[in-house]
Amino acid sequence: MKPVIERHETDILIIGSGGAGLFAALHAQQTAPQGTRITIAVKGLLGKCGCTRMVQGGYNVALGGGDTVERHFMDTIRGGKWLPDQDMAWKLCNLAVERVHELENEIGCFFDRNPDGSVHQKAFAGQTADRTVHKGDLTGIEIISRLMEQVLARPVERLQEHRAIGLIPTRDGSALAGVLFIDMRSGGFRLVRAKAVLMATGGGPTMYRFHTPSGDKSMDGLAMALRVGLCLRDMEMVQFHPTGLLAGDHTRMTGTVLEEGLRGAGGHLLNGAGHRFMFDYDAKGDRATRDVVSRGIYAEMRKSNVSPNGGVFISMAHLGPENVAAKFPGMVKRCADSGFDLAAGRVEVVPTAHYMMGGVVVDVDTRTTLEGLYVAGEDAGGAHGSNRLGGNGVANSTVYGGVAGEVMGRDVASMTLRDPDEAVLDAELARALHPLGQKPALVQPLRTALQDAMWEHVGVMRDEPGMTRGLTRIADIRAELMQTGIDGTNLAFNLTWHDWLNLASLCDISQVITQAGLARENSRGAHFREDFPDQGDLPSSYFTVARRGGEAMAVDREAVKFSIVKPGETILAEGEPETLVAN
Amino acid sequence: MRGHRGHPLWLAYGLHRLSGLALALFLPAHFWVLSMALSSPERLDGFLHWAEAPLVKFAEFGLVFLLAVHAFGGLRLLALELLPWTPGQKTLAAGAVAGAVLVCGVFLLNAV
Amino acid sequence: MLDLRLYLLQRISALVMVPLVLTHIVVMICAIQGGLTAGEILLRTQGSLFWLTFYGLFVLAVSVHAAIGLRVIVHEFTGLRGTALTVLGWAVFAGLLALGARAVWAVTL
Amino acid sequence: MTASTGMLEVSVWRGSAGDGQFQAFRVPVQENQTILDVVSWIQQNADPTLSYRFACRVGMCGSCAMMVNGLPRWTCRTHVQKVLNGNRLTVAPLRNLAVIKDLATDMDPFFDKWVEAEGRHHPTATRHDPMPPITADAPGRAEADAAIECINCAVCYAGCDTVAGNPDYLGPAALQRAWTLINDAKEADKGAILTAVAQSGGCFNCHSQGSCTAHCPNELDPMRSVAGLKRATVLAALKGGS
Ligand SMILES: Cc1cc2nc3c(=O)[nH]c(=O)nc-3n(C[C@H](O)[C@H](O)[C@H](O)COP(=O)(O)OP(=O)(O)OC[C@H]3O[C@@H](n4cnc5c(N)ncnc54)[C@H](O)[C@@H]3O)c2cc1C
Ligand code: HEM
Ligand code: SF4
Ligand code: F3S
Ligand code: FES
Repeated sequence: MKPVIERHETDILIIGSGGAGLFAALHAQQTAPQGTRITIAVKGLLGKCGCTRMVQGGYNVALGGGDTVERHFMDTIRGGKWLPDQDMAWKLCNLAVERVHELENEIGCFFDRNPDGSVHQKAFAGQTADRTVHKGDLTGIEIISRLMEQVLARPVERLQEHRAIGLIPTRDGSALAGVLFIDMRSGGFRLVRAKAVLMATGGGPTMYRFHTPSGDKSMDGLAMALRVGLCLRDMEMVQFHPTGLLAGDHTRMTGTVLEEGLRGAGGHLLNGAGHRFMFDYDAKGDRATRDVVSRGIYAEMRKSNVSPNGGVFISMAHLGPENVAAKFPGMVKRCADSGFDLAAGRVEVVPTAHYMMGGVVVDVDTRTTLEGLYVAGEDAGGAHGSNRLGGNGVANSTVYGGVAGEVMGRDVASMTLRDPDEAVLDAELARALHPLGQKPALVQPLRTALQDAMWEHVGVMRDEPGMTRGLTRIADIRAELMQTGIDGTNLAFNLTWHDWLNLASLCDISQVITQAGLARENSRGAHFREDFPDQGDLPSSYFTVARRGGEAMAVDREAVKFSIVKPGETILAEGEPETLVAN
Repeated sequence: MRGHRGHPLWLAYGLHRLSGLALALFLPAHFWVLSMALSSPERLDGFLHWAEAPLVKFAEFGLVFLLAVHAFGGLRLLALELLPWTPGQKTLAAGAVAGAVLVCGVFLLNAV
Repeated sequence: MLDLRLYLLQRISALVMVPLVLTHIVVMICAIQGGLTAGEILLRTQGSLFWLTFYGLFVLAVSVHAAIGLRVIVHEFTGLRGTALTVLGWAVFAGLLALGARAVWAVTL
Repeated sequence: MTASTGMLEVSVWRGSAGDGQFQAFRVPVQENQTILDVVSWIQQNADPTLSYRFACRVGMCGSCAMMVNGLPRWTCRTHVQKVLNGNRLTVAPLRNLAVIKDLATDMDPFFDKWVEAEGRHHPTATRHDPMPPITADAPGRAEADAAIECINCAVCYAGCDTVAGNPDYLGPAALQRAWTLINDAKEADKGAILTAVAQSGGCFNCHSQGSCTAHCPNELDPMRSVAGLKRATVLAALKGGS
């Protein structure tokens, strides 16, 4: 029996309430014609899920004092190892200036100040200027709480705990008609038709044994985009943060970030034998960049020079426990809550999957090839290339979320509601209902199996045999998932059903990551091939593009367009110093 | 589910509310007794003589106790609300209790 | 269910009562020395303009104060609201005021 | 090192709005285990139909609060050892909010009140103006900063008996946000905020029970903020001559 689908209509539909989704709602309201209906649908509670809230370090923006948009742009391109889409990167750096002013002046954020009252900025690794604006080490809470209350106070329709499960195109496939949701609270289905839809579900590589993003993120957006025929770029580029908390595999705390500042402040990484191993891998030792340190730790783990839980230690005690407690109160308290003494003892850490550089191919106005569908934030690929600089993530989601809102607000005037392809609708429905027809079994062991496979074969270091094995394991896990049922007696707030759906999305995207990893035969940024350790020829740099045709998936290479600056060149004025950061 | 109430400030609040309520309920009785002075002074005297009885004495003590507890608790609240706030709330609470106990003590000493 | 007006009235009446209550307690402590008689009370209070003002003010303040206090408690415990709550508040106030006025009348005239 | 040294006896509230009961589970003890881990273990291994809510799992999103052994707490940052009563645990949905199912509550009223308290910035400047120079010792700044770590978890809201008795009461978190704005040099419409918090569900209902301050997992002090609002509204009214 076919379940009832409630039908709902709006003008602008936004999926996700992170930095991208919330900014889109505000800007759409500012540019759309009077009376335009705006709806936000989100998998959790509005503003309380997603990763923007978890931002610690801060927001990159060139605010003068020697720093320029040009310098921010050059750091972004160099950090991305010449793979970023340069027009997107430029727009990111340029608009970040206005966006941070909007956050402070219109949205009501308050960023930390210098003694003279000007905004305080610091430098993350890979930056040549003190550029990162922040609110202590809880920047995301300040940004999202303020955005959330602005959106709550406006006439924006809220569909909370609504999980998008399928993008439904028109019959000819040229445009998007609507989005199919599960109303998680009731377990019912809802089709929301809209003239313009923003997808801002925020990627989130949670298919790794260790990962930082919030529990609601499971690559649903990218999986839906793939199914509707859109291209995904740079999918092999998964950023690992070197210091995730390691507290055992039974606690959700494992994988959560221990701040980068700990190493910056002089923290030591020690292997199982208590040896400071990072100098064996890089002259900068513990202060090397994220990718280098992640690989150093991973190498120690392979040699089994490990801590009791199989990682390494971070030790701060030599800096004076009181100093550490005063400088990193949040981190010290968080560790203490889970039973660790960061200030005076050692805490076990491990590289942890943090950010998805890859995403849907979009233009600088967030448009996709499907009319009516826009993508912004971590779901969109291109701005970061092979590596995202710390602080560019939240800048990206707020900048492009705002852009999407404005563009949709303008486009929507000339758009009408479209009729969905009922066949696709039925197929998506059947997909979601599939587990209800199978014999119930535990889902979690399969999720663990996928996380192990990805960690072991498509993780910090990769090679062809490994990734090939990875593909087989992913396929096996997917096959087993299709045999795994869930108890569907009560679909209301049925988390296990959603665990199943999460895992389905993660399997799809894990396959894409692995195939893209095989397609890139060199090592750039976050992607390190042991069988192709060098970076390859810069002028002929390419990015990968994955697309699904029927059941098969193809990954192609496309040449990077150096539309603003060519490898080896710079747009900084002559005589500009290499770096403005005092060391 | 008493759990979330087990801290000094809530207890101070609870005491304040209970004492206020008890006072408010006693007040009509108190007024009624006093107004006997008008209609029948002898009966009032009769009442006041009962004040010698231990039970009534206990009740009387209770009333002064309530009044003292409530008044000092109220002062504590007024200080907290009207003066620029200092974090020494628990000290204030303790001070209020001490003041109330002092007054009651004096009353009790006098009454027996 | 307290708005600014009721809140202020309750606080002001409380402040007014502070000296009154303290004086009252002190007087009672002294008065009960050696037992209490109607005659003693009346001797002190009857015909005294001071005690008339003192207790008159006390009764007025306590009626306002307790009426608002009870109104809050009733609302929080029973959920009573709207006109019913307002009526209850006024009734308590009027009742206390009437009883109190009679008592003051009795002891001071 | 995931040595389990026994079993926890966990009582979990099951049911939907209005009716429900506690159900007993046995959960293996693990090192470094949080209450959220216990609840997740039950859902992942013992009873797949258990409903609860979480997102960040590190104390930043405020989605995971529940009543644990009778106290409102964030569950992702509450270590089991810290709250264990013998080997017993009782986990129930957050108080003062309607239950959707099992441990998940409807938080909408909490946020509606945030809006009702005018808990949002009313701008004085635009994105085209410079960021105002404000020093850390500027008047009110410390007070305005104090509430910034609020993750709107509603733990304070669940602890407050005034909220329980008076459904109109805006509650500690929303009022605390209003107090932050009153102290913010950038805030344009302090009058509207003061009016909003002086209405019949506003700050005057607070009886300084202090449970909000006692239970806030971020060690914030909403009670102090509400007291500040009482003063500010009274002062404004006296000045306004009403
Ligand atoms: C721990 C941590 C620390 C970080 N620190 C920094 C930092 O210091 N600086 C920096 O620049 N970046 C940082 N980042 C990265 C940054 O947070 C992200 O890049 C950025 O916030 C992404 O914003 P977004 O709006 O695209 O996605 P998100 O903020 O993740 O929001 C995604 C939204 O989509 C919703 N959603 C997901 N799936 C569905 C679905 N199927 N249906 C409906 N809704 C759905 C989610 O619930 C959520 O509301 C950090 C990330 C993490 C995890
Ligand atoms: C010096 C004398 C007094 C002071 C300073 C005082 C102070 C206060 C204050 C500040 C409150 C508000 C409490 C809150 O909102 O939580 C209050 C409440 C109350 N008072 Fe008094 N009061 C005094 C005397 C009295 C008397 C004599 C009575 C007897 C009728 C009384 C009855 C009440 C009642 C019933 C409440 C409501 C309790 C509550 O809401 O918890 N008070 N008092
Ligand atoms: S004040 Fe504290 S308890 Fe209340 S919502 Fe904010 S963080 Fe949670
Ligand atoms: S617990 Fe409630 S009564 Fe006031 S002090 Fe806190 S808001
Ligand atoms: S899950 Fe986010 S605060 Fe607990």
